Amino acid sequence: MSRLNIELPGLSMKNPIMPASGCFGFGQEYAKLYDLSKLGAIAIKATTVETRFGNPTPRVAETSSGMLNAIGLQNPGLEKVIENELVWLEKYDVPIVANVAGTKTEDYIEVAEKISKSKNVHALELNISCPNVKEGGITFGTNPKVASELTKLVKEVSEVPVYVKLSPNVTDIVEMAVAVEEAGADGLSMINTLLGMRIDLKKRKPILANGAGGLSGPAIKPVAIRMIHQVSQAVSIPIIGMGGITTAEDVIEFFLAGASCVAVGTANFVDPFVCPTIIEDLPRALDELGVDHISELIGGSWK
Amino acid sequence: MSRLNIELPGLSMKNPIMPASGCFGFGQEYAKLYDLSKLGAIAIKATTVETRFGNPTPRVAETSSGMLNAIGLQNPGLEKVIENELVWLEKYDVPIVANVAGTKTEDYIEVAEKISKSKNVHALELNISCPNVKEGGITFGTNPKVASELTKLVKEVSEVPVYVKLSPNVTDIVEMAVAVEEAGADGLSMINTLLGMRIDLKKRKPILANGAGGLSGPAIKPVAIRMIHQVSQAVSIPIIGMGGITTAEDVIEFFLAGASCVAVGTANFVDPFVCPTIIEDLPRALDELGVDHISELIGGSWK
Amino acid sequence: MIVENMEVISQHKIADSVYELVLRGEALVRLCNQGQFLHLKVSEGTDPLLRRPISIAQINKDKGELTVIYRAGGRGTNMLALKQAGEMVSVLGPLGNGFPLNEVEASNTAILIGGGIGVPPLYELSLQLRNMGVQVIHVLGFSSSKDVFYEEKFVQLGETYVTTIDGTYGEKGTVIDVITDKQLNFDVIYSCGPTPMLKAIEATFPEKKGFLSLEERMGCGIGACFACVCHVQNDKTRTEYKKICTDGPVFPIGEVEL
Amino acid sequence: MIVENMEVISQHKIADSVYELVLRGEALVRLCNQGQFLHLKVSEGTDPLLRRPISIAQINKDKGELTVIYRAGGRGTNMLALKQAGEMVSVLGPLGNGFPLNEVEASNTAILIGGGIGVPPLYELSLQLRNMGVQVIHVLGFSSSKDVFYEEKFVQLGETYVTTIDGTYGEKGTVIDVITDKQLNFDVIYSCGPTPMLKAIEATFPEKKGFLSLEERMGCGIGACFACVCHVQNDKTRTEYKKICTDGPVFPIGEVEL
Ligand SMILES: Cc1cc2nc3c(=O)[nH]c(=O)nc-3n(C[C@H](O)[C@H](O)[C@H](O)COP(=O)(O)OP(=O)(O)OC[C@H]3O[C@@H](n4cnc5c(N)ncnc54)[C@H](O)[C@@H]3O)c2cc1C
Ligand SMILES: Cc1cc2nc3c(=O)[nH]c(=O)nc-3n(C[C@H](O)[C@H](O)[C@H](O)COP(=O)(O)OP(=O)(O)OC[C@H]3O[C@@H](n4cnc5c(N)ncnc54)[C@H](O)[C@@H]3O)c2cc1C
Ligand SMILES: Cc1cc2nc3c(=O)[nH]c(=O)nc-3n(C[C@H](O)[C@H](O)[C@H](O)COP(=O)(O)O)c2cc1C
Ligand SMILES: Cc1cc2nc3c(=O)[nH]c(=O)nc-3n(C[C@H](O)[C@H](O)[C@H](O)COP(=O)(O)O)c2cc1C
Ligand code: FES
Ligand code: FES
Repeated sequence: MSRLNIELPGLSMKNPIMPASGCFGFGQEYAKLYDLSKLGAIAIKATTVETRFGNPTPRVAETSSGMLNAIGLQNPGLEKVIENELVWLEKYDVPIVANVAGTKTEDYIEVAEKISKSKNVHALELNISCPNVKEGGITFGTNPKVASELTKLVKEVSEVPVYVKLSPNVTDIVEMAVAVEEAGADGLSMINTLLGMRIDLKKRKPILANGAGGLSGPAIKPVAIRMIHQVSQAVSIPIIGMGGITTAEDVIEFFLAGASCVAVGTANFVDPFVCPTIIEDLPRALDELGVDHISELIGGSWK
Repeated sequence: MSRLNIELPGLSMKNPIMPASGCFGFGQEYAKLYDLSKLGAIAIKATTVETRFGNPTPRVAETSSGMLNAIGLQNPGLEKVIENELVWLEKYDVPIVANVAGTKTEDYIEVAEKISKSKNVHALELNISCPNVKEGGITFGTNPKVASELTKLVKEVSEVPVYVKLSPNVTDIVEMAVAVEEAGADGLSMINTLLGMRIDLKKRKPILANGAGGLSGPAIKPVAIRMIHQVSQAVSIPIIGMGGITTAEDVIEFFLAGASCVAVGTANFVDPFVCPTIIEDLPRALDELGVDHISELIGGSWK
Repeated sequence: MIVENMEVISQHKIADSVYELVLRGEALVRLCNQGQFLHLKVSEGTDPLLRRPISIAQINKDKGELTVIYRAGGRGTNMLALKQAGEMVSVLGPLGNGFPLNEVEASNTAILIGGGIGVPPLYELSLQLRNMGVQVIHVLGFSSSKDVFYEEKFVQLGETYVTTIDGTYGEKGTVIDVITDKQLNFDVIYSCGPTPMLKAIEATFPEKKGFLSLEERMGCGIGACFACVCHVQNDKTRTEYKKICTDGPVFPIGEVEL
Repeated sequence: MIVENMEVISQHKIADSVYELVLRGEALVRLCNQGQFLHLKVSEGTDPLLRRPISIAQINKDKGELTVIYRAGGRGTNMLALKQAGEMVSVLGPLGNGFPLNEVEASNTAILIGGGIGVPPLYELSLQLRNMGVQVIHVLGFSSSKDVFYEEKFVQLGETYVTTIDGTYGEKGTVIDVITDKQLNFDVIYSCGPTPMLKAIEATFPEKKGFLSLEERMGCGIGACFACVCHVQNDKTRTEYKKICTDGPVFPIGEVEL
């Protein structure tokens, strides 16, 4: 009897662990290392209508217990993602969460409509919070009205449930969450990266060619926990929690804060086997806390 | 000939290093370890009108490369700070930056007016951003209009220049900075702590008795650098930079981002000698970059 | 109080998850007293960031060595447990005020009550009291047989009772059970252990002179950050406080709220 | 590609800030080829967070040992330099595609051009080429005499020229200067070093067959994060790319934009 399975809108997960969008490509690299069917789900890399090369390099910089990235949504474009990547992923018994990105509202709608028709795409993750796209991506994520309208439009065209991925770079995360819930979001995904920068002392300019970038990794975990703790008490839709998860204990901390499943991002770069390792380790962590099923922990810090 | 001295409104500093408010008490403990006159300035602990015990314990929790605190503005109150702490500090040749806190506008005004009359207080740091006070402290720091009004009122009563300490927990830090600059602030101080939380897995509740707390230390440095980089290009008043500074190299990174001097907080807990150590180490770091005077570096990443 | 890089001389596991670590340095050892604590940095980098407060278990001024005993459980102490002889550890200390010796006379009997990982600081205290000619009784409480350590060492210094909650070793029950069951007589109490134990001691022996060593999560360890404050007993204003790191960790019974 | 905890067998400083580190393990060594790299975790905790990409300098499959040579400069490599024999290092590897051996024949002459800390991967390459009977010429460029390492080792394998920019050792000037001055003849180029050097090689010998090993800041090292991409030469669309970690780090001259 499983102690780890989780049922969420669109997502029937063997266990609550999925790799986070942008940290797992489309799975091909990790498939060489382990069986992707072990995962609870896979959040694939952000997909845009057109092929994108993304930002110039350097695109990553290290920070204390974290990293900055400014990949800039590099991806092969909607058509190739559907025809190559998603079809290739069909051989695994794992639901796919398609991360939808764009610069204009119409982009989001086009990607959402088409990608949600793919057989193995069980949910969309609406990326309104990517800090690395200049033309407007960021305003979707910081303005509740704009976010709410986009959510509504995407919900109209999507054939699968829609999770909205929130940006932590806001004064009032609860306001954002409530706005997209009211607009019909089936779930939330949080948090995306914090906006940060590092400067090269010798060159006297930012290390990232793009200037600023998104801060991820263990450094941001306390911000993620705080936001999920706040938001989960204010909404009734489930939350995919993320931000710095590295261990089974981290997963439990996110559940207690109010997450119903989690995504693991940066940790995949440090240890490419981290997702299966956490999945295998979770029963031990549950035993230590005397918990039968992980779902008992959801919101446990405030319930 | 000094390579480190910095002249700012109210502050004539031998070097650009001051301990950050709340991380150095009123100096008594560190005075046992080294001569406080070595410091560029000292930002003393937040002072409120009345004596405060602060929050229940636990008040600190560790995070990856950072820490959370919810001290809750414990301090002996305005009168005792002026009569005991500030008088005691007079024996050192070092300008004091008085950190002013409160819950209501009148509190701020009373503290600002009286404390700014103390002989060795050369500047105020208006703490509108402390995340650990419930009654309203936080709204001062997240609403540009409210912050701007408070700044105006405090400027009217203060006998010394006023630096406004900004909260990073906002969508648009530039908007806040510009608002207080327009209201007459002589300088900015940034960043205060990010709002975060950690949860005790066994007890199933936040580690901090207060629930959430302020995240400080190296983990937040990239956020501080990014915000100072943005704000310094938008305002013409100087910035006291802080957030995770531990080494002379960190100081230089803050200068390149746009700070004109810096404050060192959490690092004092890890190494109580960190301020004099950084001061002694700065000339070596300047040599390695071929820089004569540290002021040449201000804003160097965008100038 | 100074910061010194001290060398690991030895590290041994002496009970379940409990390690005895011997450190050698130049200057710091000479400043240390019974009941004071050290603030240890367990790694080079910024993770874990904060130092870990650990009591001094034994001071050897001649050799320039300090012994500490700690339970490896969290991130920091687990990393400390990996240190091998020859590696260096940054130590800030000595911190706080230790157990006072001037409150007891050669003719007195002192009872040293330790609970679990609160036992270590009592060892150097016992050595000092014995040096002064004070009679010492040790009551050491543990959860279970696997947790017991240093019994023989304490036996060499005086009467020693070991208790375990589950009865798998020594007497079954709490330290208080043993003291009342055996009707132990003493003039002064010294104790270190979990707060419930300290509260029970205070409640059971309200008239006795005694000193309790407290714990709290710490930032600086030197009195600057106000992380470790506690209320003072019978303070109507609720604004008085003591800092455990500098006013303590040892307080007279009845002084602060437990 | 696997993750293995490898034991530090030895660590020596062999030039200014340059260290030679020998690691031993079970399985990883057997998978390695010349020109591939490893992703090393230099500490237990989350700081520094990311692994460090370091080329394989020598592979000893019999002993199960790998040698890497690196310059300690930043946080991570400085911490790596503190590792002593007996300590463990987590290694992810082998990564990338190494220098191809099937592009050269026994009768050929290969020139191996290394710049600074780009020299190490050429050592295993040279060993392999020699095994195949290929004639090898080494041109090793450094900044100054204090930076020179492994000259004798290369001398044992073939004709070796050392150059320093400041002329304090060997020939004065760049590697290109030496190659043109001495009118060296060769069939194929293998090179690793700073980008300006690689560009100069590409510009100076446009008609030669050759292979260049590139560097870029990396996240995952396994092709998943898209941190390390570069443009492809003559790509009008500007959307084609190669990942240095998996498509490289070695590319044929002319394939990618430097
Ligand atoms: C004055 C004093 C003396 C002590 N002496 C000893 C001793 O001799 N032997 C021993 O085993 N333990 C002792 N402790 C407790 C010891 O400090 C903690 O067990 C240790 O800090 C936990 O660190 P960690 O890395 O295992 O846990 P983590 O969970 O990684 O710790 C996270 C943070 O919480 C703090 N923390 C967690 N638990 C405690 C605690 N119980 N008390 C204080 N801070 C805590 C840590 O210091 C760190 O800042 C003492 C504590 C104090 C205050
Ligand atoms: C495929 C490959 C092979 C390499 N082989 C070697 C080798 O054999 N010997 C050697 O000395 N160096 C080699 N390097 C360079 C080496 O990776 C960097 O010098 C090292 O990562 C710097 O780390 P640090 O801790 O000193 O610096 P930090 O400043 O602490 O590094 C911060 C971050 O930036 C990255 N970074 C900094 N400089 C570089 C760089 N030049 N290249 C890539 N990433 C960098 C680090 O990996 C880290 O993520 C190689 C790089 C690559 C990509
Ligand atoms: C290199 C990198 C690329 C990312 N790309 C995306 C992306 O394409 N879409 C998205 O919604 N989030 C993206 N993210 C954010 C992550 O999905 C995740 O929200 C964030 O990194 C926090 O989790 P972590 O700390 O576990 O990495 C990316 C993060 C990183 C580090
Ligand atoms: C324990 C603690 C107490 C603090 N108290 C105050 C305070 O009283 N007033 C204030 O303006 N900032 C306070 N701060 C914030 C610091 O001054 C500083 O802005 C922040 O910690 C970031 O710097 P750091 O990362 O170097 O610590 C406090 C920080 C800490 C860690
Ligand atoms: S730990 Fe900072 S005051 Fe006690
Ligand atoms: S380093 Fe991640 S794709 Fe190359």
